[in-house]
Amino acid sequence: MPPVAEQALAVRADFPIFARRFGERPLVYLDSGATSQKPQVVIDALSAHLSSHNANVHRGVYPLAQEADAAFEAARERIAAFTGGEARTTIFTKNATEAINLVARSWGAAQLGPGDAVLITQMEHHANLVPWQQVCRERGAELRYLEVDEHGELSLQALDSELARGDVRLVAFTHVSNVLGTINPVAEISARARAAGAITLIDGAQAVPQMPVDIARAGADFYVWTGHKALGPTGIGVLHGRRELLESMEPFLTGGDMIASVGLQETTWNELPFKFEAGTPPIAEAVALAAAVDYLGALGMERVRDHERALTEQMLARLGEVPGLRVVGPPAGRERGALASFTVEGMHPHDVAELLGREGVCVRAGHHCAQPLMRCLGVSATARASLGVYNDESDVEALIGALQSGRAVFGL
Amino acid sequence: MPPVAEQALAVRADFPIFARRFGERPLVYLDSGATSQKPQVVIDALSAHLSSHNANVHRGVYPLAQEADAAFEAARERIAAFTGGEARTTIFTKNATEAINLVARSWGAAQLGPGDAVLITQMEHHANLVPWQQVCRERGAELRYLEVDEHGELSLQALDSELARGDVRLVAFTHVSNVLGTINPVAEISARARAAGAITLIDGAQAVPQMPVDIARAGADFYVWTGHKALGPTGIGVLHGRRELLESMEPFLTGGDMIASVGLQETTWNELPFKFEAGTPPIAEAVALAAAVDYLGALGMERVRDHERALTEQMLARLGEVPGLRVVGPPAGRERGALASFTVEGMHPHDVAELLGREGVCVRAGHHCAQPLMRCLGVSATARASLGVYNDESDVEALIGALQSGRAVFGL
Amino acid sequence: MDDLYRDYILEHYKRPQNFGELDPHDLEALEHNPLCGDELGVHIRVEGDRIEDLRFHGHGCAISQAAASIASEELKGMALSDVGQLDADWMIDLLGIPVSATRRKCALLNLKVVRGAVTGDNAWPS
Amino acid sequence: MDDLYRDYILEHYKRPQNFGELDPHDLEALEHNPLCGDELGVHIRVEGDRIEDLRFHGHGCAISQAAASIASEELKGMALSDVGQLDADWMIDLLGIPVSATRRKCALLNLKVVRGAVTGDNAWPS
Ligand SMILES: Cc1ncc(COP(=O)(O)O)c(C=O)c1O
Ligand SMILES: Cc1ncc(COP(=O)(O)O)c(C=O)c1O
Repeated sequence: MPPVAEQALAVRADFPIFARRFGERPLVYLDSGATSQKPQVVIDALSAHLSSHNANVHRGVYPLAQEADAAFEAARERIAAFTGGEARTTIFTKNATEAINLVARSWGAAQLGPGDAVLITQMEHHANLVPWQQVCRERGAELRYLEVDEHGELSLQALDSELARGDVRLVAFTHVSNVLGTINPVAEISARARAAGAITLIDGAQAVPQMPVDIARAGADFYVWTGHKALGPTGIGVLHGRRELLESMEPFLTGGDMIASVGLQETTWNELPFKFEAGTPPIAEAVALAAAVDYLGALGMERVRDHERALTEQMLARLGEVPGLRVVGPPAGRERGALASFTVEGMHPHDVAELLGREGVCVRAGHHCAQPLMRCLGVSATARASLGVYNDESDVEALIGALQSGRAVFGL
Repeated sequence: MPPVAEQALAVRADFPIFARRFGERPLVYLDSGATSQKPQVVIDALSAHLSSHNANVHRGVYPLAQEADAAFEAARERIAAFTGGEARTTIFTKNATEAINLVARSWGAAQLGPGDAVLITQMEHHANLVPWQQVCRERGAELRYLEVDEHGELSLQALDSELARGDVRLVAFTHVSNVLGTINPVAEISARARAAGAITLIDGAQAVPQMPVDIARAGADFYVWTGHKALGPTGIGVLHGRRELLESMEPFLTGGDMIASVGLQETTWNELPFKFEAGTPPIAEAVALAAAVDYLGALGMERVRDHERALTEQMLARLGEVPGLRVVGPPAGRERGALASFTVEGMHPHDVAELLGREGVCVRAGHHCAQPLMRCLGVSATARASLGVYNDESDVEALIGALQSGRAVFGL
Repeated sequence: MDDLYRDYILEHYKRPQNFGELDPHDLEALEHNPLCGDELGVHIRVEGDRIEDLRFHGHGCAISQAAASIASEELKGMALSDVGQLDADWMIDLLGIPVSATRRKCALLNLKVVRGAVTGDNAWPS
Repeated sequence: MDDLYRDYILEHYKRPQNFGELDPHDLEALEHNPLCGDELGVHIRVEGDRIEDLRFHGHGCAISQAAASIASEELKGMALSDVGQLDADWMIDLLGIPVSATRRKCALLNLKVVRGAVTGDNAWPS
């Protein structure tokens, strides 16, 4: 592994927020798992679109509308290609959460019934949990959970026994856990699910920003991610779906743009991807997200992964030196995403985050939208430091320093 | 009426897009009904937020997250106040279409059944039509249409007879028609519906950008609008709901942020407005939309309405001089929104829009997402010129000039 | 002279060839242009494995009407198996004008309808 | 000295007063802090129209635990009708530290729970 972590992979000056000072202190941003910071090129793409190419899409004949159309559909191509997808089966939603709701409602509500089961994992974000709870309850289907072991990992054997029960119609699981950092063996899980006749949905919200993702290789029928965690703006999420499935599904949201023909009592649907995009889409957001994936692509996702892997190891090693600090998730040495969730004995995670925040060190505290997982871990909250392409060694050192002074405030 | 139309109400230089040239020609933007152009202050608010205050909202303890939280919730206050609403009952969606789907699914799917009717009008945009079609079909309820008369207006008498049938549970109607320009008597319609025990949803997508709107005075139980038509960015819509109704409704999208507590099989919901905002909301978009309503508020919505009324009259008068041109909707002299939809004999609306577009004049052609209305009007498409705060007399003259030369191309 | 609205285009638009209904007919199809809701239908009479006669009906812009009119003459007498091979370039070339991305749907609507009637494939050209 | 984490706050956090269960009890309530999932419950024993005794249970940050601990002494002996009148300022003043908007929910969680147990109003303070 190259010793890349001393320096950030991206030029930090590309990200205007790092010009901020909090008091005298620079920004030590360790909350990319919640949302990423944005490079200037992304902000510029957004501004430039709104300043110079703004019109509504899909119906305009005049040149400005054609520019907007071309920009929007070119953005879709670039965004689709970033994870090896096709434009036609790449649907824009408002965030990852809406993408999962779309599948739960459009596929799930039509396909699930009594005797059927949906299998998710104990490490799911609420976004990939509550929609399945809802649809299973409504349809009389069963929602079952694949356990997380003491290393914060899933067991393929447990998966096999669940699948062997013969009732699993869909397996929904996260690519990278936003709490544990676990990187799930997505291709293996998908392949086993498929062999058992179940379809799969992968929540790639954490994965897409930090590692090369190829949706074909991941083998999922549905793969979702979200713009704002991948250097893009808020207001846009992405759903990749297998074409036959998308073709066979009824639309989720209905209204303008997603129709072929509307009668008083009946409507026919537009072709993909428009069938699933009701109303004015996130036009400027798509253009900006395309700039974000171009930026990531130029860094090279293999290099991003190498960088974050190295920096994460460094962070885990240094955190291990802090007395009373316990990291959850895969132990050192195992493949792991770019974050560390931890507890500090004698300090509540909120207080940890508060004290770190005063030193400009931004970490998240709480249940990280994964309450069932927290209960498995036997904690109500953790603090979480998560990394992005702009982080380097100095951020890890600032984290450790702030943790030490925080402990001192608490007399620890 | 003050002779304000000679000049645009807003300083055109506030809108960077008007620096564009198409060939030698300036931009004559007459498509605000599809989406508005954005003032620099809105673009700047978006950039500034992403450049300097970006963090995820609702859970962050560190100062940057508190800034993002404060900015987002302050934006909600300002946006709510713009139409006389309260922050707690003002829900952000991705667009007006999602807001209507939310009500159709969350209220409609729970409340409607056989023997119930939903009453909409023949002038609805597909956004306020297809969701009702879907939910009525699924629930075995009836979808009925209030007719549009030869002036492009609704009849309150016809409304009364519909309501007298005693089965109408909800009346959904547009505030201002995006095709006819008709301004509906929303307070009267709401009052009659309420007296008959029906709830109301008003589609304010066209109204909010062009006239003072007070949701209490409009009397609606639900009032929806969309950011991108009101000088704001794409990716954000607004739903105002009556508190008791929103409290009693189940959430629509589920996931993070909208929960109080998540168990393996059961979940309890967060308080309003968060119960209806699943996942990361349109944070930067809300901040930008707040800047947009501040900008409109500074112009003064009464003055906006006066300006657009005057300019519309001027446009109607000049269009009346073009041979073979027929305007649909309320005849001159009647109260009317800031647009004119028309056909030109011997030229298809697409060709009209194409030829106008070459002269830098941007109008929309097609069914304007209102196919049932088009059938009533006996046309398959119209061309539509719609106005915004940046338009003035010169735009109307450019439209007329381009229409004349377009007719010449067609040998008319 | 106008690039798009050439004289022959306008001529075909104003006086289209082979417009109307054809009864009886052997094949038919109807499509909407989702851009604008315009509708175009075709009736085809088959003799052996060839299009013996055809008529278009519906309404649309100058581009879509001219395309239907111009193509109609070429289509008459064509082998059904050849119709399935016709592609967008064939139609655009035949039309002989530069067509923008937005108006492409207008230009291809008639071929979409004819292909649909002959091959049953409604997905073309996407 | 730290503004927020004053000595007495940390003292209350580390050795909270009136924490635990109270059985039997007359009133009880349990609330989550939606910010983090922390849980705080209360058991109240009533004598006449007054709180005779109470105990908090659950877990939370220094602010929420110290607030519960500090308030518990004030609440004992208070008339039930007065509890319904207690407002956010009362609690914040009692706590005696500057509370940011984000941490306000932590500071007010115990009062929310107690009000809920006594008045049945779960909506406070929103
Ligand atoms: C009257 C009306 N309602 C609803 C909409 C839908 O708005 P959006 O596309 O932002 O959801 C529009 C805009 O096209 C409209 O004109
Ligand atoms: C694993 C995971 N899934 C889903 C989401 C939801 O993303 P969004 O809030 O953009 O819908 C998140 C982000 O919080 C996440 O970390």
